[in-house]
Amino acid sequence: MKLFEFLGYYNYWVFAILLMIGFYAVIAKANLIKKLIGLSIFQSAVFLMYISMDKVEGGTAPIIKPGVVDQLYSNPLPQVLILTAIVVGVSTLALGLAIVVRIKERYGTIEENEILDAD
Amino acid sequence: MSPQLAIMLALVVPLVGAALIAITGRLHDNLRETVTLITATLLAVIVWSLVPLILDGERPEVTLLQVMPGIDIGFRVEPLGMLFATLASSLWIINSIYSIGYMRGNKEKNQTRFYICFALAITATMGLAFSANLFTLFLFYELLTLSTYPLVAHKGDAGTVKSARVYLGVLLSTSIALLLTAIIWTYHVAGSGDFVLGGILRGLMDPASVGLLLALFVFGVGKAAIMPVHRWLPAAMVAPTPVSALLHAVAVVKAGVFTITKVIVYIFGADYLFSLPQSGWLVYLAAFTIISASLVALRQTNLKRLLAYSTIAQLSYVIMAAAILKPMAEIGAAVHMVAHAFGKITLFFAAGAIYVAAKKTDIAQLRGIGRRMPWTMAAFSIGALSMIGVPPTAGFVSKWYILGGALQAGHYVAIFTIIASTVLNAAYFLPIVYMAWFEKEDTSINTNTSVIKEHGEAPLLMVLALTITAALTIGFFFFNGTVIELEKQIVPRLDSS
Amino acid sequence: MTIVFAIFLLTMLVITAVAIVQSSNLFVSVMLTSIFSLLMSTNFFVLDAADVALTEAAVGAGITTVIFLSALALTATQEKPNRSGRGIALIVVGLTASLIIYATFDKPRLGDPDAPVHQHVAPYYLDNTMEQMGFPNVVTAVLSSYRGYDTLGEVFVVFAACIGVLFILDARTGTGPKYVTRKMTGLRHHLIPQVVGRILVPFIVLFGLYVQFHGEYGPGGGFQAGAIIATAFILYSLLEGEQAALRAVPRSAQLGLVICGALMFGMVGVLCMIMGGEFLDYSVLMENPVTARQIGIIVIEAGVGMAVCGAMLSIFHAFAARSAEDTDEAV
Amino acid sequence: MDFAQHLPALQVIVPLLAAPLIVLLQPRGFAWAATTATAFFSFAVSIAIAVRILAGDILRYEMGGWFAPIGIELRVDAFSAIVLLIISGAAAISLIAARNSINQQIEDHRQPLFFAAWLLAIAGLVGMVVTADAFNIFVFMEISSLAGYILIAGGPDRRTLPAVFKYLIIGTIGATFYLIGVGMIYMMTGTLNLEDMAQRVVGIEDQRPILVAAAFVFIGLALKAALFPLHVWLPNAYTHAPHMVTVFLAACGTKVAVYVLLRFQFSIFQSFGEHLLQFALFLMPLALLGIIVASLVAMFEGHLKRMLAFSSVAQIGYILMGASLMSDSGITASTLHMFNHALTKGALFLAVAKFATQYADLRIDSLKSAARSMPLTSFAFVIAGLSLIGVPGTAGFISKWQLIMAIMETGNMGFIMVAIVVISSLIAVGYIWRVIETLYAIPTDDLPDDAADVSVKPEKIDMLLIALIFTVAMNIYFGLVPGLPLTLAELSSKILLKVEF
Repeated sequence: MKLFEFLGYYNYWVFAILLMIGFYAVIAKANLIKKLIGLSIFQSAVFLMYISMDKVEGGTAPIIKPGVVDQLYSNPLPQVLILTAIVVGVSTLALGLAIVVRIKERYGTIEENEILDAD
Repeated sequence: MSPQLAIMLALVVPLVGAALIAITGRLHDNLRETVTLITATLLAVIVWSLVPLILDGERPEVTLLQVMPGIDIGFRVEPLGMLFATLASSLWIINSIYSIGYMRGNKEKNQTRFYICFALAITATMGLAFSANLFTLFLFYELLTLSTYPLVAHKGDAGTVKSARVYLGVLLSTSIALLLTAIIWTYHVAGSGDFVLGGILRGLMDPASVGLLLALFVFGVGKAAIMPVHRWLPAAMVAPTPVSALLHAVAVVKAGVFTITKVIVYIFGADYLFSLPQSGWLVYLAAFTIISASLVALRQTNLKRLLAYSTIAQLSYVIMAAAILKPMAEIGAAVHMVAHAFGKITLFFAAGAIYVAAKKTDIAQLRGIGRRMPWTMAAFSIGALSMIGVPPTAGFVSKWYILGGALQAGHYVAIFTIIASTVLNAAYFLPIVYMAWFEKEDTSINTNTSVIKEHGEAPLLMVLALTITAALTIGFFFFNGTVIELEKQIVPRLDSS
Repeated sequence: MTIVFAIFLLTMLVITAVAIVQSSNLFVSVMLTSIFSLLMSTNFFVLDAADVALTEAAVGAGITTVIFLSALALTATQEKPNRSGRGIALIVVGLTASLIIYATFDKPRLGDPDAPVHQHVAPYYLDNTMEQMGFPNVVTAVLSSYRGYDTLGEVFVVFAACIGVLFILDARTGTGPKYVTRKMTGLRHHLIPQVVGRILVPFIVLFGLYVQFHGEYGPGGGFQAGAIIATAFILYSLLEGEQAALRAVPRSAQLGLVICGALMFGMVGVLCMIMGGEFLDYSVLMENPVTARQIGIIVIEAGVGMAVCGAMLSIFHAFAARSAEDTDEAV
Repeated sequence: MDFAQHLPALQVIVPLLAAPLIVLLQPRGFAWAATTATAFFSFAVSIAIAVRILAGDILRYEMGGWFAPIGIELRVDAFSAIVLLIISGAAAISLIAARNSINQQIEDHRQPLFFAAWLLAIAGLVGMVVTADAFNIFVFMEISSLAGYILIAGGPDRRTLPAVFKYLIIGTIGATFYLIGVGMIYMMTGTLNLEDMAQRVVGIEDQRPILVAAAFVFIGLALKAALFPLHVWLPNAYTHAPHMVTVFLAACGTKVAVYVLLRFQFSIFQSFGEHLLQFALFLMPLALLGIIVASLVAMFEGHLKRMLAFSSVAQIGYILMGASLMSDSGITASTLHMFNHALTKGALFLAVAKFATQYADLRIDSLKSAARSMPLTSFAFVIAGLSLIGVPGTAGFISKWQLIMAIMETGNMGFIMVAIVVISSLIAVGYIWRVIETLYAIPTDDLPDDAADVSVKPEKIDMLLIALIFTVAMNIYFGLVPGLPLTLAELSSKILLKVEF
């Protein structure tokens, strides 16, 4: 079972690493689309964190099997939350991309520093 | 008329007056000015009707509304406020008469705005005089600052706006930064800011903090123009002369010294302060202001600026008197407010009259002017004598009381200051009087056209106004019993000691 | 075995993420993002979150990628090199990282059935869903009933995004709506995708409908179904061109779908209020609370599906129509 | 089940459901009217709620008929009620005034979408306030954020777009941070209901995740609330947004984030060890620094809207400084200032919007002598400006009074804070007076007097002007009779500090 414990930590580390990669891209990249890509990695990392905590050792997806007793199920609540969060994420992304498209039209560039220079 | 109603009317009448002025201003000038005069007279009648009650020892109160728990907008008439309100409302009539002459004679623009703001300033003054607690006082204090700003900036050109900025900047900054802090501190310590005879802070603070609080009050009340927060007063000389009169005699600076006196008498309690050495510095500061302002005045070449510095010195008289903390001195402080008001308004009226008639502003231009404008210069001379404190003028009465108080306290610095400043006053006023009456008119300095050279007296209304104030200055020497009686009430506890 | 697979997946996720950020070709980045989503989806599946996996696959790998690509077509495909701002980024990221690592130590371990998450609220759902709802998928039960209000909010987030994109992309110095779509041939000249795609489209729609109406019993529900059906239509418009796609589902119909979906959800809630219950308390709709809840859930799930599908289509077409104009102008 | 019990739900769902209806029924002019009507209905609901709260109730509503913590609970107490009043009041006033200004800035065919977004913004903001569920706050935060981006993106200038983009990125980061924080608390407590969380957080032995969660929630919300130094998105967003949107957002946008922040810090983390003290020690310097720095920047800012935007950042500092005192009076001052500042800033931005109807360029210099053509607007600006400075008789004074009172209770250390409040008030005098002088300046000589008089168009009396005057009057009314907000603020502080009463 040691491997399972390792997976637990690993899951959490990957969450942290992904979060940092995404966050880094958002801050450091000047390209607006790249920023949004970073943002979506950033959000995905959080999804991973939530889903990691719903796991129950020896459990299955939370779809009740009638007649089966003593079956462990994973926690449905984080899943529900993340379903919502995923849709929220794509909505934000779409809006962000729409703005980027307009920026390209008005400024002719999607690089942050060039936009700043233009004004 | 119940006293409560009278108090409310004293606030409402000038306010309604302002509204009526705004309406009639569009219709006709004469109508507008009639409204001003009627309002002023009505107000004076209302305020005077309260005097007998106060003399009988009554203290009518009105609470308008409770803003926050423990914090009311309320009014309570007591002798100091009564005196101030009576003074301001009475002088408003005279000042209005004078204003009409001045504004017309000078063909000023925006006269309606001028009269509206004037009425608002008087409203604020009434509220300030009758305020029952620090909160109400502060409310009207700021209203007074704001309503006089358009008056100071009346001319509207770049230089005037700049000076008006100094005026507003100093007054608003000091009040928000220091006075408000002091007030909130008082509320915090005492749980209220009500004006109670004998003070509300006794035993609630350690002596060092009392000294600090006093400093916050003194410097926070920028209107009292104690050094170093006096800069606004010379700056405000850009205003039309009736406004200067309002600032120096009727309302603004009087509001300053009134506030400080009221705080000393009703918040700290004079005898409590006297028992604390930490409050002694105030006399020295006031003395310093008196002497240095007088010295600065000595070097002025512009008549109005000279008068401004003279005011600074005279205000510190009041503060010094209040800070001596002895009964006679407290009475002297109150009396000096009146005496100085009469004297200074006369001087300003005269200066304004000279400006309107001859367009002269410098002292050096005044040679021989007494022959052309005998009434004006006679009044000027009376005012000047009152400033020096020569009997039979009002100035003598107050100086008498202040000196008495200083002797009572054995305060030698104060005594010396009074003597020295009397000499200095004489040194800057008497030469002007001498020049005006006894020297020949100097045509070389007056480079203006001959039209102006051939001037006589100022418009009749202005001469009328300044004659009245000059008469009051002398009259006060003989008939000051009521005022003394009134103000004795603010020091009953000390009176026996 | 699963655990090894999970560890492998997680490692791949990190590698992909690094590659995404490193690549200066935006097209490559976007394609890698799609792969990233698929990996993530698989990982969710390993962690017993079937519903989320399905959603991530449909939304993350599918719709997101398409929208990204349409935006790329309108902007740029190459990132310009820029090195400024790295220092600050590293500091901020470092601080955040240390904060998270600090929290690691006291965390409950993975899969611990005694962890607080599995104690308080969650067991209630697992124990009562069958009895109160009459169907086995607890995720659907929580989504549409226990926390139906969240889902309502989510539908309106989608709605907001939809009107936002329409609003922002419609803003060409105002001479009325620009619903003009020029010739766009799609992939008509390419035979194989054409044939394969045409066969696929109806099946995708069918699958979407299955996911929609089977949500109570297996993984799935309105979100997934909406996203999947939207994918089918997007595929159709890629194959047949914008015009044909818009003939099939006009813009007004897309927007109408969103509005009807959102309103349907909301009106069910209001109906519950009128019938004397609380907002979204479906049990008052009929005599038998269990049946009533099932009916309510079916209706609101349909609303969710319509709203998501319509919104995704609207958003896609808002981008796609613009690229059609732009290419025309360029020519 | 009577109507009154549905109040908390109605507060949210009416604007929420009205939004798609407006997109559905598109005829011109209808969008504005319907939106305004909805906003006024919302306002009426808030007032009804406030009345119930003042009567001593706490309104609870179980969404979907599921009891907390199984379902989502709505819970309205005094603290929520005052924020609800701010939001719906700001919405009602800005919308009723908005028509001409929006017609000027947004093309006709886009207006239904725009107004739908406005309704979603209202629904999102009130949704965050009424709910008692941590995740539900996130959902409604996203609704309000997305709607907010849309509203701001309606600005005509191209600089709007980078500003919105920046706001979108920072807003999303903030929301995600919040989500991480909530996730960690959920992980440790197993619940999402705020009250339930507060109870369960007490017994936890492993404190680190909770502390980290507190940090994440704090940073996330501070980003949304534009707490210095996380305010970078705010000035540009406010400057380039359509004028009426600025009115609305300046009055209530950031305050809701502050609301959630205080809720979390006090309700959930309060019972948690030394946390509150750490929070205060961390927050106070930031608040003080924000007050001073943002005020100074405002002082040297040449664009009227940007200047006011920076002043908003400083005011957020005031609000949070009050809270960081952690005392009853401190939180009272803080809550009261939220209300009063909404009134003041709303009035100021309304005046700006009115100026914008005649002046295309809103740099301060180009507003020279505006008082000639727009005397009422200029005068309203003066009064609102005085309220911002904190002159007695205005709403701003009351909150400043309460704040300084609260600081004085802390003893000697307080003098530094008093000094900072005072200094920033003086700076406010500086920047407000600069505008007032410009407004009332005499026209320069290069324009002959007659020409100036010919070009002056009389000030048009429209809904915008009436709304402006009304708001200014409210500034004075609540400066003299602050009973309503004060009572609510006092109740709020007792609720946050969990004082029995």
